[in-house]
Amino acid sequence: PEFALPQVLGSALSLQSTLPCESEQHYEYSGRCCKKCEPGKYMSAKCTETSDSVCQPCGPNEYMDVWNEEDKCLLHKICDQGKALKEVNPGNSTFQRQCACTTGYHWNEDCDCCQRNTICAPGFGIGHPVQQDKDTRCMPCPRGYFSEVASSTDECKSWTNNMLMVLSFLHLTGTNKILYVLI
Amino acid sequence: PEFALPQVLGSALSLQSTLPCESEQHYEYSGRCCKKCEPGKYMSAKCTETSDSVCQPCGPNEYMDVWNEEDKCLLHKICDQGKALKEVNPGNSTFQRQCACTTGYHWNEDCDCCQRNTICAPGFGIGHPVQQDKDTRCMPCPRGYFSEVASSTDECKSWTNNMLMVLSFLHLTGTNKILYVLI
Amino acid sequence: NIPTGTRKVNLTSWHHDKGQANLSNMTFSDGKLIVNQDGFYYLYANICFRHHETSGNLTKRGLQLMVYMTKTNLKIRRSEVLMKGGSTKYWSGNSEFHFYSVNIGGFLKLKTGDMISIQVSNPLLLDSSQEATYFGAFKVRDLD
Amino acid sequence: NIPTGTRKVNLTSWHHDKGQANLSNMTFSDGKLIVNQDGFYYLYANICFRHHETSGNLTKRGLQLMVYMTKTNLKIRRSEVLMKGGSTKYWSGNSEFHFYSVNIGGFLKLKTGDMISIQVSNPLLLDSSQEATYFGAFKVRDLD
Amino acid sequence: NIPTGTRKVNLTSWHHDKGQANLSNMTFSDGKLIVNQDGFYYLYANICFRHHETSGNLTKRGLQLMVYMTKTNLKIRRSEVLMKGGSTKYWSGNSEFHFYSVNIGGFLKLKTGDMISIQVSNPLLLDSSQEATYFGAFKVRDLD
Repeated sequence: PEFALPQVLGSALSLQSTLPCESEQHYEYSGRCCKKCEPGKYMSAKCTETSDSVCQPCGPNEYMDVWNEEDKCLLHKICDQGKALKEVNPGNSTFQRQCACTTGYHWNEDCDCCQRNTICAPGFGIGHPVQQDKDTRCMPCPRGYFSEVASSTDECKSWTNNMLMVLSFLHLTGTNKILYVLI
Repeated sequence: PEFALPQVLGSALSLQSTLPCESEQHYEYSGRCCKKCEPGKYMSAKCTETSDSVCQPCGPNEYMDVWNEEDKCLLHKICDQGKALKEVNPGNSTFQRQCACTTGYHWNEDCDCCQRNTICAPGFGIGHPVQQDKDTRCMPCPRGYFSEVASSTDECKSWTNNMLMVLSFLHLTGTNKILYVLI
Repeated sequence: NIPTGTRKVNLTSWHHDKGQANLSNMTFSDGKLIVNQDGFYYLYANICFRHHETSGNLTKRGLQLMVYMTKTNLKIRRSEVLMKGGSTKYWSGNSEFHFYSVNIGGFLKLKTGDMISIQVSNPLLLDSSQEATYFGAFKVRDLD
Repeated sequence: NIPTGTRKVNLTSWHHDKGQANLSNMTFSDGKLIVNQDGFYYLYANICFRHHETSGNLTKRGLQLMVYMTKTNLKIRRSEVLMKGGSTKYWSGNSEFHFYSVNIGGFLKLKTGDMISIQVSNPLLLDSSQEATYFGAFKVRDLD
Repeated sequence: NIPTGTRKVNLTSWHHDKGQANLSNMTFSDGKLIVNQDGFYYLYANICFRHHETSGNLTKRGLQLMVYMTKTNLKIRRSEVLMKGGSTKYWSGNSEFHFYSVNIGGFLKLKTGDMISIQVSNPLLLDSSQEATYFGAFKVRDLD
């Protein structure tokens, strides 16, 4: 078999218990237990009876984030601006590049694309914490808060700081009727 | 050749006229004339000099409706509800499953899909017999019949039983003008 | 209504020995084709989507009808999309039947133990007849 | 107007030895490719449909542009669709040119005497240039 | 706005040895695959086009999203389209994302020195991830 079955914990004595070679950093090949290549490298040649594995560093735009026996590194994905993606972590030879959707959009696994964030109707505001690349969570405005706009970015505004806004609004327009609101 | 040319009628004497093996139930193989497998079975092994053909029954959801040398049965088709098809005959190991379009639709060979039945315009009624899975045939209403609706299911109605309807209609509305119609 | 944004789904229930399906020198288990011999393989898939008005209305938003062929490499515990294809579609209500097929194919290096599987969007719209939706692989030659 | 619902038509007039067309170890007659050797074959077809406004208006109803590859087995006097592909299309009047191509392909077991043929819907819309509409098969290996 | 009818463009910047890309017994230079051995080859290409509303509006006119595979024969200084595929598309503004993939493939006779290249329309709309847009060829057998 390609890889040996993991030893059952607490297994009884077995006649010739050789330590299993196959592990995160080792592999069995041509009768030897050889070292895999470390993250950031790929295996250009397997070990032989007389020589160890030969590892080469990944090229530009490539990575390998695990100990491996692969004959090539993996290619970094493209943070495609044409799909409204931007790079949030360029990645390196041991870490995969990370992309995220530009503001106002979130990654939709189903269409493999950046979908517009949900717009919260009046009476609702966006929930916290606002997570990048995640759809808006619309929360009904609790008592003492309100939202009169449909928006995918606005929170519910509390009445208090809005009272001043209302006043200033009134002031601006010159009528001096004061809105009495039951809090 | 795979199959012998049919003897030309009235052909002259041929030196060694052996009865042709190839027929609906027989086939020629390894110099012998062997039996094909009957409907409902497939041939898991051809005959040899010393053994006959080996036939196995079709599996579930499979059929074979002829004597054959096939190494597999045929797969029943799917009466795909998602295409407005319903099963009219489940079929069995010797008979293919039959599907038909749900009411109001007919199978269109061109698009391989269930197409809406034609709607007969006012003045036309559906022709008989109404065949399942066939498009409506619209017939102009003959003298003494009429149709005032666009429908894919209604026939032309005869005036007679409609005169009462007209009267009752008038009666209902209380005006007592009687429609004189030239029959 | 048929939800348009159903999650990308792994297709597992394939015939592998009935009708036109065939299997030799590869293993099929749990919807995955498992490679038994290193080599260069030609991989392909054909997926048909369909919708008939008798199945209800599609929501107004557009559909994205996609197929993905994925390779799972157990050694590095990694799944990678090998090939993808599909189209956004606007299947309006006024037509009784909608149909769309996508075909993908490519020549790729596979190793013993690699597992090939198919994912699609909108599985409810799949036309699952054997001539419409199928996938496969054949070995073309050994590795160099 | 160009009727949308023209019957599914068998395409028979293929070049088999001109231009890019090639034929070896198979027979071509009456539009059908005839298999001479049992084996696993890769079968494929590419069909292009097109319409220019100068050819008149298309009827308002949608089109369904389809290709079917069929196997005829004379022994059991049976024809079976091996593969199909295509799409419903809404080619409105306000654009002067419409174009759509469909590609199908698959790896299938064929026996001596099997006959492969192509049917399409809407043959009047076919783009019959050699790089647009073609089909073929090549043997990959013997049966097991 | 993104011009719809941009000229047919030759694609030259392909990976030939990174990720899933592979090259053996053929030469790759300046975006062209060069044949080193006469033979029958299976040629294929898969091209994905996409547009997101954040990249600006597409002009009202329809798009024609096409791929062409071309053979250049230096001896007769001739280029010939071997295969083509694609579709006219009406990507309206009210949907945030549009996607379309086209696949072409065929079995063709190639000679040493023949050069295979890919042209597309609307290169700005290309989805250039490795699983979306790729092309290739593999030799099936020698010439007769």
